[in-house]
Amino acid sequence: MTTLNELYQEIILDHYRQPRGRGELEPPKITQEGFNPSCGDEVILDLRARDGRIEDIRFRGRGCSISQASASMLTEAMQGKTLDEARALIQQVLALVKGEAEGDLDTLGDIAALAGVRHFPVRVKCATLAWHALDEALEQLG
Amino acid sequence: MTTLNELYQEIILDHYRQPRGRGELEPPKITQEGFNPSCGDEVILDLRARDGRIEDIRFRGRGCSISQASASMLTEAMQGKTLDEARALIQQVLALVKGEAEGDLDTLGDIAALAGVRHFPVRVKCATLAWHALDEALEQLG
Amino acid sequence: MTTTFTLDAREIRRQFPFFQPHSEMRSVVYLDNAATTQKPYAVIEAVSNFWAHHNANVHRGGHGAGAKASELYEAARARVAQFLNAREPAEIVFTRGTTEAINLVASSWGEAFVKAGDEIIVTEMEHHANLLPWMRLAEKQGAHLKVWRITDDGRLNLDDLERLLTERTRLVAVSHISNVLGTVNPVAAICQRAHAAGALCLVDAAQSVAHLPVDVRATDCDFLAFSGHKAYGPTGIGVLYAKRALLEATPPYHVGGGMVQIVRWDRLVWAEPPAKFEAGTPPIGEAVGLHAALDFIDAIGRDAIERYERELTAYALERLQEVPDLRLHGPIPDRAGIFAFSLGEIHPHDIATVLDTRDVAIRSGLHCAHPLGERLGGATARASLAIYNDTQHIDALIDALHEARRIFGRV
Amino acid sequence: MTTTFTLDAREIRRQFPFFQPHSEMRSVVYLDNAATTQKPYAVIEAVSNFWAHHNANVHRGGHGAGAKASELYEAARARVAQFLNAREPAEIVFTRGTTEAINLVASSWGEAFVKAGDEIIVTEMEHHANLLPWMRLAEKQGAHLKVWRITDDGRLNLDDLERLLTERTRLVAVSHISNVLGTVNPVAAICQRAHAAGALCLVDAAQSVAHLPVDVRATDCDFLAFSGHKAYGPTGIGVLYAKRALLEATPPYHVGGGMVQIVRWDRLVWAEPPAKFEAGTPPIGEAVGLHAALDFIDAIGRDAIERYERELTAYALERLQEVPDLRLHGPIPDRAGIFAFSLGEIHPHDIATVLDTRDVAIRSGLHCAHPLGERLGGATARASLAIYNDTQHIDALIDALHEARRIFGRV
Ligand SMILES: Cc1ncc(COP(=O)(O)O)c(C=O)c1O
Ligand SMILES: Cc1ncc(COP(=O)(O)O)c(C=O)c1O
Repeated sequence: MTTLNELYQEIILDHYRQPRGRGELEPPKITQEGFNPSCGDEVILDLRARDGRIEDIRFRGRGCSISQASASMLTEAMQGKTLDEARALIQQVLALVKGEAEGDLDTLGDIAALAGVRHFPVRVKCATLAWHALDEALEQLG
Repeated sequence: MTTLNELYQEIILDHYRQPRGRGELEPPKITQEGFNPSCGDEVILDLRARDGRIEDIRFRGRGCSISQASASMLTEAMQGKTLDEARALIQQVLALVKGEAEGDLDTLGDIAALAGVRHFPVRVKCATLAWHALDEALEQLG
Repeated sequence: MTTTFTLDAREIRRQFPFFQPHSEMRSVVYLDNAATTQKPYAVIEAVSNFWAHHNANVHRGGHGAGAKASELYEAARARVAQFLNAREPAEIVFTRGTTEAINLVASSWGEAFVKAGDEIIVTEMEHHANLLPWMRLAEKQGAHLKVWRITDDGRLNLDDLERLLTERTRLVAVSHISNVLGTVNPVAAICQRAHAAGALCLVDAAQSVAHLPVDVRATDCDFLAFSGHKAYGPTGIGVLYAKRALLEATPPYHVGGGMVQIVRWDRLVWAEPPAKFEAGTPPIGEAVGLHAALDFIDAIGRDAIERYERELTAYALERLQEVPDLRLHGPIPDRAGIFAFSLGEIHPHDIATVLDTRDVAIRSGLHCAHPLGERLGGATARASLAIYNDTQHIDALIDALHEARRIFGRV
Repeated sequence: MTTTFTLDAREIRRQFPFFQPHSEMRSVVYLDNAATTQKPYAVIEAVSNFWAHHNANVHRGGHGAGAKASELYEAARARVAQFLNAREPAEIVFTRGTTEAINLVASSWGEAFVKAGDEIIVTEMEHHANLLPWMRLAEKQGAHLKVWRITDDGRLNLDDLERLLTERTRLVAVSHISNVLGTVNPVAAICQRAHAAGALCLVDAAQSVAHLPVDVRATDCDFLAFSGHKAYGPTGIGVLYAKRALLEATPPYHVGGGMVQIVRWDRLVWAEPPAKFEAGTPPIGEAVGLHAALDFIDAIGRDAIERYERELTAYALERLQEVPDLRLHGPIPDRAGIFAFSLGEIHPHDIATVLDTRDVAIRSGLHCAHPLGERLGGATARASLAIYNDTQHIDALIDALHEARRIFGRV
């Protein structure tokens, strides 16, 4: 597999073409924007939490295949997660795209495809945009 | 003659130790200050002109041997000169210290000793301080 | 396609370590020249040589080494003055780059001369460097920022300028060449209209000095700024040209050593320009490098550079138009060698990454010109030329664009 | 005289082209290190190597070369943070030098946080770089500049500071080492007193970073500034350290590309620090050079440097005191290796020239500290040490001073 094919795996392009979790939530919700000024990538997360769990999560935005596919995967993976599970997953993904991943990738499902980003330092910001935004949103939840 | 002896010729040290033309004039007069901020050299010229001639000229100030000797020589040389002669002499001296002198140095008298400065680029400003000040003073005379 | 070229870029590349067989970069097709150019040996060696053999601080006399460093620094200033056809070296102020030069003007000249209710005109195509300083100044002073919109093909219309200019207009700020659209703006005509209305004109020449002759007297601009690193020189140095009388009237910017004559607790007397605007130890080694860079440019000749880059631009335009779904921004065909484009629905970031894996270096994003980016519909991919590029580089770009279309075919 | 030295300066000199047999400068006894230091091969080569092999612009992604340049640039920032023992790289802002760093603080922090009636304390020994920005700020804001006078032996007395500090004091600006007197100021104690009074403290470390360990956390200073070129690095780069919270609260300085997140005609959102303070293309090659310079320093070790320079200073003090009519300014014996002196009635400019003809490079004048110069009675001659100097250099200085006395004997 060339590094380019590893970056643009079919599963990534699929999430890019047919994003899951695209949309907005009705209030009550937490909204968090992620923005990459140099390229204009934008991800806006809408999040509703209840009883220490993510009840629903959606994203809007525009940007490259990596940032949008990554946001799509995030919404899919986060549905129903406890806040602690969510935080742990964020850390796992951040490590993954920087090539510092340890442990079992199989549990990650589609998200494991983001590992291809590790060969492309300039794209790490794209892949992590949504995840950093979620991290900030969770901080609002305390 | 080493370049150092050429710079610090006996005649220069003599003007430094026993400056001619040191002092102030009573008004009416033109006063012009010359100042070198990096080393603190200072020359203040007092000048009285009448009928297109320099009637009297004095200097005050403090600074290195070159700047003070040069001012001393200036006052000596300028007494009684017409304004045109003064301007011509200024140009001749500026050329001399930059090593661009042409023609007969003998007519310059003591001033010819300033030629030693041409080997010391960092000292050219010292040697020309009084002469630039006089140049500006003459501009005030129109 | 048969184009004849008036210059052999391979010859030029020999002068650059970047393109040598032993270089880690030798295989890179470098088309990001609007961001920064590569550096010829002559520049790198001039700087190394300065550090090794002539290094000293300037202006604060005492010893021969210091005198030599001062001489080299002032020779660089004189060289820039000659390069721009300024009246005298004192019209040249060394800064860190274009950004600092324009900040200097907006802060020091602007806060002294732009009052509440006054107007400043900027164009819609400006880089942030020639935009944010004016936005901030307008807000600080209560002045109005008026935006000179571009036409749909990315040009400026002089009639629009006439409608914007009023007796309250203090300054028109315009780039000579747009860093996105490649538009070459008619700066002499703009200065003339500005002057007729009693306004000054600042030209951002960051994208032009290395690519065509720039003559501040013929243009009659009041201020002009450029960066060394976009003109084959080092980072850390740029130039502000300003008419002497303006420099005299403008208060200092940074304050500190070297820009002051007398400092007493109760009294300050500034030095004369340009020293007045160069507080602290200046970029000495960088000035020496810039000097060498200007020598490099003039050794080829700015007319020759302009001609060759025009030929290569024509070739690039033709080949880019072959790529299906490629939408090129900016005027055609009359433009400089900067090509911002989009490719179907493929995001520019993805284009750049595909190209990068094929060793074609371009840039993607908003190119520090967000308002223009909004107007163009978001991020774009951008390829930009310099004197060492040739048709092979364009061909590699085109091949890689086809590859991107293959990968993202179904997007 | 028998002194034992803990370091062999000849070994160090081998690392500098300036001191090599083929150098045009080889015979120069360079004692003007407070103005600027010479550059080791490692620094010159790191910079050349960057230009030749890694040159690209930073931060504005798109290709691998740009990613590499960004990596090197941020690695330099991390290295500076570690060198100063900052909490994180984001506390390090790259500037052109000390002067720009202090101007940044005075303009951006100062105009936001210093109000009419507030007070700023500067010491009488400050360099213009740490004086003029505060004079200007005080005038602009209607604040009061209070001068912390020095003692007759060139020290600062902490009790005097206590008397100056009030609840209106916003900042104390002080140099770590005086560039004229060689005084090493007790900056940690000064910061502590300032903080106790509710004021901040800025340390001008231009003369200290290359000569003794500087630790911003141990000192607990709020701002600290230094220049690369006085620490074996290139010109065109300097550092502002500031506590994170201060950088966040402080408005931007230069505005332009790279320091902004969102630019709409009606809305600006700044980037986070340190990017917020680094508008435009930064000094990239220079940052790489500074990184190498800090590596050079730490390879010798700052404790070892401090110790050796203290030994050499002791030797120099002893030998200077042998010269009849020599009057040394500043504290004795506890001081750094910077020696400002006068010699009978011989003007410092004349001293420097005599020394220059004997290839001893020192400086004469007011050393960009005019108020201090007035206090000392005018211009002085100044010799200043670095790690490559040794007793031979001091001996050459002393011989040349005797020569100056012979020439000007009867003055
Ligand atoms: C104590 C001190 N502060 C500030 C400066 C200014 O440094 P720079 O000229 O590199 O900005 C100097 C050097 O001249 C200095 O000695
Ligand atoms: C048109 C234009 N103006 C200004 C700049 C800013 O130049 P610098 O980053 O060298 O200050 C650039 C380059 O980025 C530019 O393209």
